[in-house]
This record gives sequence, C-alpha cells and structure tokens, in this order.
Amino acid sequence: MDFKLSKSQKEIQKAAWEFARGEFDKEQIIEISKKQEFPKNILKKAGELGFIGIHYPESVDGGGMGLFEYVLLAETFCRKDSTLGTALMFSAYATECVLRFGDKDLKEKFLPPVVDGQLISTGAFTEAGQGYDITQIHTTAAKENDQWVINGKKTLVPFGSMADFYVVLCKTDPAADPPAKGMSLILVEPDRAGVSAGDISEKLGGRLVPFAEITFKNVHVPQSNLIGKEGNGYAQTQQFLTENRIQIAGFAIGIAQGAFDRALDYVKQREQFGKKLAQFQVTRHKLADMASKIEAARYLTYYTAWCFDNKKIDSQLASMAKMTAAKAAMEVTDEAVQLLGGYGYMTEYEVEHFYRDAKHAEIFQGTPAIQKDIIADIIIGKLK
Amino acid sequence: MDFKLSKSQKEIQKAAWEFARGEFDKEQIIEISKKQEFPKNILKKAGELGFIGIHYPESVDGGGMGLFEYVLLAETFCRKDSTLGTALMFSAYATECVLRFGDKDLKEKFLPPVVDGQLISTGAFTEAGQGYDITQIHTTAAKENDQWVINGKKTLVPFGSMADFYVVLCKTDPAADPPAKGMSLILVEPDRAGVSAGDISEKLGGRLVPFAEITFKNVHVPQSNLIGKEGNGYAQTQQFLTENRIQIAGFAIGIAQGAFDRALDYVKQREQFGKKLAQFQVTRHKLADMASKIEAARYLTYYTAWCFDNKKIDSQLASMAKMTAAKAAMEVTDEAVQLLGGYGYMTEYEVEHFYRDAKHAEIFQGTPAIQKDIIADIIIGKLK
Amino acid sequence: MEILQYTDAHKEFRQAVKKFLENEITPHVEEWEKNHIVPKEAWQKMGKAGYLCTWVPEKYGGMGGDFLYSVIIAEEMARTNHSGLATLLHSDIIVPYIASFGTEEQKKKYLPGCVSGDIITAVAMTEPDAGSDLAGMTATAEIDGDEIIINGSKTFISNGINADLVIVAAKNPAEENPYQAVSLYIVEDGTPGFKRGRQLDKMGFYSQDTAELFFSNCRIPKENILGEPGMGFMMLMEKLQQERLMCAIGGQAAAELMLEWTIDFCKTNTDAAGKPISKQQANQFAIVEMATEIKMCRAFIDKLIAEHAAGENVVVETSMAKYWITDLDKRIADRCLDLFGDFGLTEDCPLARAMRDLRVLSIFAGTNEVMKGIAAKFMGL
Amino acid sequence: MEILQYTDAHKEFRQAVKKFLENEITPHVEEWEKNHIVPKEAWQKMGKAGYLCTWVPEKYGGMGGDFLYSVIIAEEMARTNHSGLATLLHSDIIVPYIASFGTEEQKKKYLPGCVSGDIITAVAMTEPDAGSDLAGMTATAEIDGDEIIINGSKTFISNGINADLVIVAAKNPAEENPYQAVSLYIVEDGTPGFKRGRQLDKMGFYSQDTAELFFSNCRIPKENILGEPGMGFMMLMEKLQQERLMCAIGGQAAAELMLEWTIDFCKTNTDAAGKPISKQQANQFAIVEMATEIKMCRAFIDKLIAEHAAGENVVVETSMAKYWITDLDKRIADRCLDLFGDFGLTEDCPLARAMRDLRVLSIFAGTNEVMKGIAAKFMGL
Repeated sequence: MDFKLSKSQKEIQKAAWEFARGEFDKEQIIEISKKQEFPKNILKKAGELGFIGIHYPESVDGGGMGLFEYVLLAETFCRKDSTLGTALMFSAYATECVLRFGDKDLKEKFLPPVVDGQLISTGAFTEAGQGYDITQIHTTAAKENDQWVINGKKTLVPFGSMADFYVVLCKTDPAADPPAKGMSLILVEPDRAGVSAGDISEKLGGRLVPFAEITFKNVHVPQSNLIGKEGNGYAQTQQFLTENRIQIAGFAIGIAQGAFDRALDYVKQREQFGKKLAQFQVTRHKLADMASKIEAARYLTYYTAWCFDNKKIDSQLASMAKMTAAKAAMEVTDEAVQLLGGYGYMTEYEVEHFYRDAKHAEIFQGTPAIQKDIIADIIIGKLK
Repeated sequence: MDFKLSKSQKEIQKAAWEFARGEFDKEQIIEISKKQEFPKNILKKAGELGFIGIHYPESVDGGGMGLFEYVLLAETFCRKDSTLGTALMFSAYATECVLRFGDKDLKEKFLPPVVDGQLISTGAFTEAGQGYDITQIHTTAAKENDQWVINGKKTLVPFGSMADFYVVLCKTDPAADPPAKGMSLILVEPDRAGVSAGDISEKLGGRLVPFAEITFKNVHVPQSNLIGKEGNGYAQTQQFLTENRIQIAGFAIGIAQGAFDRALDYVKQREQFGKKLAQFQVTRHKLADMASKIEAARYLTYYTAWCFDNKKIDSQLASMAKMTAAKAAMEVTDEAVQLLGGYGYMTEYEVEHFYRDAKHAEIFQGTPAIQKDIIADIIIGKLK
Repeated sequence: MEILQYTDAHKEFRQAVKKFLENEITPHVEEWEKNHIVPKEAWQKMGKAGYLCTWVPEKYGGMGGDFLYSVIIAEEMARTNHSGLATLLHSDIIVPYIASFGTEEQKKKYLPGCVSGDIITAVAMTEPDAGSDLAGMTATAEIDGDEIIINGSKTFISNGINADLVIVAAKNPAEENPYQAVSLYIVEDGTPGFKRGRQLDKMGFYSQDTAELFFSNCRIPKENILGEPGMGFMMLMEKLQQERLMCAIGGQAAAELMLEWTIDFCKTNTDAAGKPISKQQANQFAIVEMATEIKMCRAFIDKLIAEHAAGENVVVETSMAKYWITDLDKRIADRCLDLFGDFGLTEDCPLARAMRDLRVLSIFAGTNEVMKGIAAKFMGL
Repeated sequence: MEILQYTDAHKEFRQAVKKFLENEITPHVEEWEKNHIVPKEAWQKMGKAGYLCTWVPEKYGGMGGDFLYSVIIAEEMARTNHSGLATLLHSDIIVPYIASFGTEEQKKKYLPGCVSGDIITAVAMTEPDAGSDLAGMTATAEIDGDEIIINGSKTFISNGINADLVIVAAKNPAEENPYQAVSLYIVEDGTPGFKRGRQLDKMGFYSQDTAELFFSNCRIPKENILGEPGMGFMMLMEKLQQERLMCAIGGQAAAELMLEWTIDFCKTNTDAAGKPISKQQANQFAIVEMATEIKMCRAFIDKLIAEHAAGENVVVETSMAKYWITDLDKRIADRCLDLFGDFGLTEDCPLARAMRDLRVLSIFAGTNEVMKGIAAKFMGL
C-alpha cells in the first residue's frame, strides 16, 4: 500500500482550497441559504476551473480523473463550507448515469455543459411511500412510435425546479417479474410538455439543494433519451447509488473537518474561568475524539473511492463509508456546536449549519438503517 | 494513493494464516491460558519461519520489512487467536529499542536470537504509582568504574519472570532538569546478581503475557549495556511507545476480526424462534456495524503504520490508531459475545477471551484517556 | 404507582391548558416561526387565561398555585413544538427573582403585570465574552446620587425584543472581589440609554426573540436595585437551580412528545410490502430503547420535582437531570429523524424543528459541561 | 424523598445482613473463586442465619418477609463481588415455583430445606439447541404408569453441581402444540438416570457451578410434577418476570458498588504530581456521568420494585429495566476499569472480576434482545 497523494492529487486539493477561499463568502452563503437560492455564478466558475466533473473523461470536458479525486474535492469544498460545498458537488447529481451507461449521443449532448457548470442535473428516483425499495415505483414510460410517454410523480428531487434535466427511473415493462427487470432510466428535459415541478418545504440541511416534487403527465420524449439499456434501470440506479454514497462520504468528511477547524480555533481563543477553553482536559479530550473519528472515516472513504476507481464497485463498502463518515460528521459537528456554546447555536458562527448538513448527509441516500440492510445482505450472503 | 497490497505483503498474510491454522490449537490455547504458560515451542517455530522480527533488518536475521508488515502479521495471528496471537507478537517486546537506538555490538548480540524466537525480551518502564508520567521513575543507574549499578523496582513487566532480557528505563542523572533529560535505557540480563522477579496476579486479558514485578538491587551491568545515548532514554522510550501503540492497533484489528468471524459463523448456523439468527434484522444490523467499525479502524491503522515506515513517526496518529482500533475491538467482541448468547460466555466458544484480550489492548500502553491527552497535546500545540 | 401526587384539581387544570393551547396557541405557531417573533397579544392571551406565573400569590394577581402547576404548564407548552412564547422562562425563571428578592413596592408594581402578560420579562446575564463564566462579567453599574448608571452589553437574551422589563446583572466597579461586585437591577422598556441590538439568527428557536441588549449610560432610579447590593451572584446561583430544573422538565416533555410522534408515524406508515414500519425489528428496538430511557428519566425527574418542591438540597441531581435529559433530547431527535427516513430531510417533518430547537438545551442555563463540573464539585470529587 | 418505604425493621435487617456477609462470606470468596465452587456449608450458614427465602411463610420455616427483604439480600449479596453463592437465584427465582405451584405435600417436603440451606435448588430450562427460545425445547417427559420418564439434556444450569433439587422443564411428546406440551418436574439429587455433566468453564462467575445436566430414562414418581400439566410455559413466563427484576436489582447494586470502589480509588490515588486523580476533569466527568445513570436507574428500579410488590402489570418496565441496567453494568465496568489504569489489567483489581462476572447479565434470564422484543410486543408495536 502507498498512502502518498500523487502530485496531481495534491494540486487538486490545493487549487480547490484556494478557489473556496476566494469564492466562498460566509455572509453570502448564510444569506442565500436562507432563501434556498443556488449560486449559479459560483458553479460556473467552478465548472470553468474544472472542479465539476473531475471524474469525467476529458472527451466530455471532464478532468479525466477518478472518484478518489472527486472525494478530495468534495472534502475540500465542504470543509470550507458545508452547505455551498454540498450544493456545488451535487450540481451534477445523477449525471453519472449518463456517463456510465449512456450512449455517445447523450454523452456528447449533456455531459459537457454539466461539466462546464452551465447546467444543473438531477435524478428523479424517489416516489412517495416507497421507502427504499425502488422496485415499488409507479412512474411508467410506455413506447409509442419512436417516443417514450411518461406518467408519474417523483418526490424529494434535488434541485427539482431549477434542474436542467432529470434522470428519471421508470417502469418500462410493468409486467416484468421480478419488477426490477422492467425498469429503465430515461432522460427528461423540464421544458417538455407535461412536466411540472412543485417546490416542497424548506430543508433541515443541505439548504442550497432544494427539493421539489416533479409530475410527469403524458410527457413525450424521444426514444434516444433512454439511458443505457431498456430494462437495466434498476441495476444502473443501484450502481449510481453506490457511487453517490461514496461521494456523500466525501462531503461528510469535509463537513466534519470544517466544523473541527472552527471548534479548534474557537477553543484556542476563548477564555472561561480564567483559562483558555483548550486548556480544559475535557475540551482536549473532545478534540482528540473528534480528530480520531475524522481520520478513521477519512481513510475508509479513500479506500472505498480507490476501490471504485479500480473496478471494485462494492455497494457494501460504499454503505460502510457513507454510514461511517456521516456518523463521524454528526458527532463532530454536534461537539463543535457544543464547544462554541451559545455561539455554536448562532447562525453567524457557521457550525450550526455544518451540524444540519451533517444530518442531511446521514439521511440522504439512505439512513444508517438502510445502509446496514445493504451491508448485511452482502456480509451474510445466501443462507444454507 | 494505492491501496493494493504488494505481492510479498499478500504472501506474508497467507503464510501467517497458514501457520496459525496449523499451529494454533483451540483446546491447547485455552489450557495454557489458564496456567499463563507461554508456548515457547510455537514461538520457536514462528521465529524459524521469519514471523518474529519481520520489521527487523536482514542483517540481524529479520524480515527486512516494515511496521506495516508487522501489523499485517499481528492482525492475522490475532484473528486466528487473540491470546496466542498477542503473546507471539509481544515476544520481542521492547527489542525495538535495541534495534532503533542500540549500537552494533548490542544489536549483533541480542537481536538475532530474539528474531529467531529463541529469546523473549521485554521492557521495564512502569513503576508503581507513577501513572503515565514516566519522568517520575525512581529506578537509578549510577556509573561505577566501567559499570552501571542499578537500583529500583519495576512493575507490570510483560513476561516478567520468563523474559531473557530487560530494557530498563533508569535515571542516570537524577539532578537533571527537566528530569526527562537525565534518563537512559539499559539492557539487563535476568541472571545478573541482584535481579529478582516476582509474579503478580493473573490478568484480565492477555493471559499468555504474564506480568511480574522486577527488583534491581545493586545490579551491576557493563557500560556497554547502555542502549543508545546516555540521557536519551526518555525520548527513546517515547518513540518506542509510539511504535508499540501501532503494533497494538494491529492486534486489536485482528482481535475484532476474529470475534466477528466467529459471530458470523454462529448466526448463520444457529436457529431461534424458527429462523436463523442471521435473518433477524437486529442481528443483521449488528453485523453491519461491527464490520464497518473494523474496516474504519483497519485503514487508519494501515495508514499509521505506513507513515511510521515512511519516517513520519507521529505519536498523535499512533494514539489515534491504538485508541480507535481498541475501541472497535471492544465493541465488536462485546457484540460477538452477545450474539453467541450463553455460548459467548463459555470458554470453549473462544469469543470470551477475545473480549478480555480486547480490553487488554485498550488499557495496555495507555487507556483511551491517556491517548487523548497525547493526541490533544499535538492538536492544540502551544497556546498563544 | 405514581411518584408525583397530582390532585384532581391539577388534572383538570392540565386538561384546560391542553385545550387552550390546542385552540389558541398551536394554530399560530407556524406563523410565529416564520415571522421570528411572537406577538405580545399572545402573551396577554396566556395571562388572561391564567397560565402565566401560576405560583404568584393571589394578592399580586396570581392564583397562588403550587409547583406542580408550573410543571403542568411547562410540560404542555413543550408539546406546542415551538419556543417563542417562552412562558417557562418568564413564569418560572425570571419573575421569581422579583417575588423572592424584590421589595414590597417592586412586587406590587410588577407582579400583576407579569401575571396578566402585560409585562414580558427578560434576564440579562450573559455577555459576549463571558458565557457560563459569570465572574468574567464586565457590565458596570455605578451609583450616582439617587441613580444608578448602567453600561455594558449583553447577548443571547431570550425575549430580548419583546421584553418590557429586564433584570440586568452588572458589577459595581468599586468592588474588587468579582463575586461581591455583582448586583441585579430592574430596567424598564423605554429607559433612555437602554437599546436592543439586532435579533440573533439561530439554528432553531425561530419564533423566539433572542437579542443583544446595550446599556449606554442607562440611568435607573436607585430603588430599581433588586435584592441586596452585592448579592447578585448568590441570587443567580439560587435561581439557576430552578432554571435548570425547568429546562430538564421541558426537555423531558419534549422527549416524550418526539417519541409519540415517531411511534405514530411508524404505526401508520408502511414499507413497500405494505407492512407498518413499526413491525421492523430494528425500528422496534430503536423505539423500545428510546422509550426505556424516557421512562427512566421520567422516574428520576418526577422524584426530583417532588424533592425540589419540598425544598430539599438537590444541586447535584438537578445538574445531572439537566445535562442528561438535554443530551437525551439530542439523541431522541436524531434517532427519531432516522425513523422518518427521507421525510426527515424536510422541515415538514416536525422532528426537523424539534432537532434544531432542542439543540440549544444542552447549551443554555449553563452548558452541560458546567453541569458536570457542578455535580463533581458537590459530590466532593 | 425515598420511593421505597423501608421500615426500621428492614433497615436493621440490612445492617445484620451486611455484617454477616462481611464476616462469614466475603472472607471466603477468593477461595471459592479459585476452587470454582462454593461449599454446601456456606448455603447452610446462610440458611441458619435466616437469609434464604425470607418470604417463605412461617409455617414452612421461613420468616414470611415482604419483597423488600428479598431486595435487601439481593443488594447486599451483590456487594460480595462473587456469584457462587447464588442465593438470589435460589431464594427468589427457583423456590417460588414450589411455593406458587407446588402441592401442599411438595411445599411441606421441600420448603423448610430450601429455607435452611439443606436443599439447594436449580432450574433446568435451557438446552444446547434452544437458548432463549423455549419453544425449541426437546427434552421429553413421558408418563409410564405411576412414573414419569425424563429424557434429554440441559445446559448452562446454575447451581448445577450443588443442586439437591432440580426443577426440569420437559415436553410431553404426545402433545403437538409446543406451548401446551411443557410441564415442570421436580427431580431430586440421586434419582437414577439423572447425571451431572461437566462444570462449564466461563468468562466469569468462577465460583458458580454452571453445569450440563443429563436425563436418561430418569424415572420420577408422578406426584413430582409441579403445577398443572401442560402449564410449564405459563409458569415459566410468570416467574421469569421476577427473575428478570431480580437480575436488574442485582445489576443495579453491582453498578453502585463498582462506582463506589472507583470513586474511592480515584480519591486515594495520586498522579505523578501528587494530586488525587479524582481532581482530573476528565475523571470527574466520567464519574459524574456514571453516577447520573446509576441514580436514574435507581429511581426507575425503586419505582418498579414498589409496583412489582403491589402486583401491578410491569412486563414492559421489567424488560426495560433488565436490559438497560445490565447494559449499564457493562458500560460502568468498562469505564471504571479505564479509571484504574494499568492496575485494571490485573485480577487484583476488583473491577476485573466485576467486568467478567457482569458480562453474563445481559445474556441470561432472556437475552437483552429478547427483552426488547417483549417490550415491543407489549407496547403494541
């Protein structure tokens, strides 16, 4: 094993940190988060500098690197700011489906503008009341001449009403048994007739990635909008979820690290009872615990991303990394809020939104219980 | 980063596993553990096959590899059996002081027989009532002609009465200020006049590494038994502790993995209430949690060992790895006992001694509180 | 077996409070949360209904109720899932200063208004550079003839915007011993030199008007000193006990409410196979584990309420209850949110607000670390 | 305020028990632990002192004491830090089967010996392939004229070696419904076909004689059936309640004892600078945190004891108490050991034994997972 970051990896980290330092403005982030207003201008700059789609091939304007580098970036951005970092790195949400499974035409059309930060993409997988069993969806896509006709309703769609295209999980063969074999991914543009988006409530965390409910009513799209093979939608979605969980693990590490940084700064400055907070043994032990949790989550996440890049696409590991990193983030951000005391609760001291964003990372794409179901399936395998 | 094990690393793992499968006998281990009777014959075989001193240079019969490979070995042995694994990998305890700091003569004389599994070594650092502040020791070594005359008493010395030599931390300049600058490490053979060892009570865990109290009463050793430089004893001991904590992290991962293996086997076989235990959601979630904790601790430990081998001797990381891995081991072995129910409490089902050995790993070389003190010192640094 | 002996009168009172809150308060909560303030009329409504400062003797306009009436209101208010109408703070934490330490004149002047809701109170202790450490206080109060001049700034003041009367802790600069320098002063709304700063944006407690207060040569008459000069610390220490206990009582009720919502959600929502998610073993265990800790806390806090009401010395137990229950609230909010799944990501889920709101309980009224320090001290460690 | 109302008689009784144990029991514990057995004489000594089965009515030789006497003995026994003299199991778990379900003849025959310590009892439920799942039981009891023939093997039987009387659960092979097939039988020591297997080596409980029992065409007279035929399950379910409660009571006392030792150690041991380690903030917090949970549990268990003694339905609360307190024991043992530092690595540290011994509490009397399942069921989840 060799834990040394390559020269280009170090450069990516450094460039990302400098970008975030230059572009991420605390006051502005607080302001736009309140309004759930995504900063398209910053996304464009990030796209221009190559931070979006770093794990996409150069042929579609991507960085030609892997998920490992995506994780380094996500970690760095979220460390600087959890909410904006999450939003920027989510801006190409689900475009991985086009990248990994789409045909040449789809890739050429949709990937470059996403990678350049001009378009926001999203995935519409979830339906109300379906829990995490996505075989239970009701959205259908029927073939009609050379078109797909889509009907159904998706909920909790990230960026919902502002996304420039949706990757929609549909039933294309409602009679398939098991149902998982009758599902496909279809790309839908929001300006197609019959698409409507309704914003849903504010979010607990991740407030720059607002949710919407998307309704498809006799929406016609050309057959060429099918992503990958017909009937492969379930497997493709599962693989995307695996990839996305590793990405979220990267967010979580950054969120934890950012909250840790702020707490450390604070306790080194703040005096109480005639001593610096950092001189109290209990404060010291908290910091030690926080730092240890971050390091353990970090190397598990790096390992998991490395495996993905090396063709070991392992949903067990992805769930472990996501669960472990999000848990670390929750514990570290909670302790950061506590260490800052009353200030920790105040918006302007930032750690409060790191805390909420950590919870967002922990629930989004599956609560710990869901991750454990996935992990256990693979650990236990088939019983005799 | 590259997480792939090299070919030789894989071979080491495989050879160690095969050795353990062939030589570690469950019944025998339970029997000798009760009597705290170290199996010298197995140690000899391990030495002959190159498992002892794998991180020592080939010039002294070592394996010419690093601490990373030591950790792989420790993990493998402890996975097969926590008590024997711990004991074998501890058999060269503190010989690292001779390796890292000793002169050519000392190395040539003492290292080869240890590496070959013919001698058991140990370190005598701890004194009663000194806590973890080893600057507070009372054992002295005074120069007299060309000899050191040692007086004092050490406690909780691993392998105490059966060790073939001791690395003893002494005050060689009692007037030094700070006291840390007046300490030295001296090698003492047990057959010197004035050395006496008294076994102390049975242990909670690690029962094949019995403790003793060692008394030095006007013990004369030649000046050449000084290890490293006079006055450097404190710093040398600290570096050794760092190295040893990484080793213990390796034990802990193996202990956790071994208990996990047994629990997984058990729940896949055992039926209760008409179902396999492995089919109960709560069992499944427990396994998922256990596995995740092991993986996170494992990659942090690997990273820490890799840093050590790459000249980044970082006591903060070592404490993090030791604390994290031992905690994982405690949690995993505790859950393994629980999953085995009544059998988990019975000696013959093994996991009970994994549990006690996990606690041994957690306390030995510093409880979590001690590790946190160390970590915090470095994280916080000097306050303005 | 019940540890607390609620009478029929208590029980009827609880039912009346419950009904009042459901009809008069809960329907407005969403709006107050959005507006980041509760209108003063809501306070008056509470007062008119007889639900403010129930313990105030009849001669000052109260109902002279025992401590259990305060407990009932605190518990029922917690069920409104909002923090803005901070009656607990007003009724059981701040107004008691006036009743315990005020002169007869002060009591006559202020208590009836406190009961009716015409006077909303705040207490100003914390300063930007001194959180839980009261000795670090820097606000000053100097005597100038018949007047006292207050200077300094305070922060994190709950009811800061709405307050008609503020009890301010400040130091006499002439007194060297910081513990003997602090006195408490009553400052009324509108006093020249007393200004409210901005309302602070927070993680939660949206409807609660937490603000900074500034005193700049703020002159008050000498008779506005509250209690003995120099006894500020002692008074604060004495009253902090009940503050912490009330905080634990509210926290306990909140935990019970969150679990109630969650059990209800799990029983009425089904998984893809159509089975209520409360049938999943992992969810069942989570609920049982939470219910167990809540029940244990309930036994502990009920015993503590009885002891507090009987005037027993419960410093250690109060510190323990405050820290343990407010930590429990965090754990319950977190685990319950997970049971809600994706719905927990949105503010439509009541647990989202609960999580944000309750997070401050382990910080205010003395952080939980301060609680542990106090317990350790009084346990003789 | 005390939740449990101990009378002066109870208090004197506790003092007498305490003194007796200090003088007559504790001095032998090390030897028993080493020998992995308690001599039968020790049981007789306890009986002679009047400390076995205190609740047995006077007409059968007992003192007819209320449940609090049982609680007192359970708590004081826990303080001896050993498990071999398993009086709690005998007095409050097994012998009650005879008293509740036995015929007058059985009571007359056995109870006096149970009180005097001449009859040591065991209960044999668990089988190698059926742990907490009683329906999986395979031991059989067939009627053969005036006799019953028992076949099967039992494991994890506490008092297995010392027992003079074993209550055996076995199934009537003629009955298909597993829940109606189980009856309880009294098997005396020396009955042909009843053999004890080896004593099992365990993580802890060294002085306790846990053994396998084998029944091979073991014939007992028909009158040795205990209670109604086919009611074995019901009887076990009924008595398991008190078993679990006693387990929680013992666990609570153990937690209190461990913390007592630890506080004492921390106050009397100094760090390198000569300061008691109880002055270190992290240690103080650890102690306060443990003390808090112990006090909370104490309030909960005392309330539960009162309710159990009053015959209330406390299935849910008992399951909760059993799991939470025995888990607490693990946490306390673990954290306390850390406070002892290196000394905790050796068996000279009393916490080492406590850790090994207490680990079984979350497993026996129904694993803690089974407890949560029961609570979930009776909570209607």
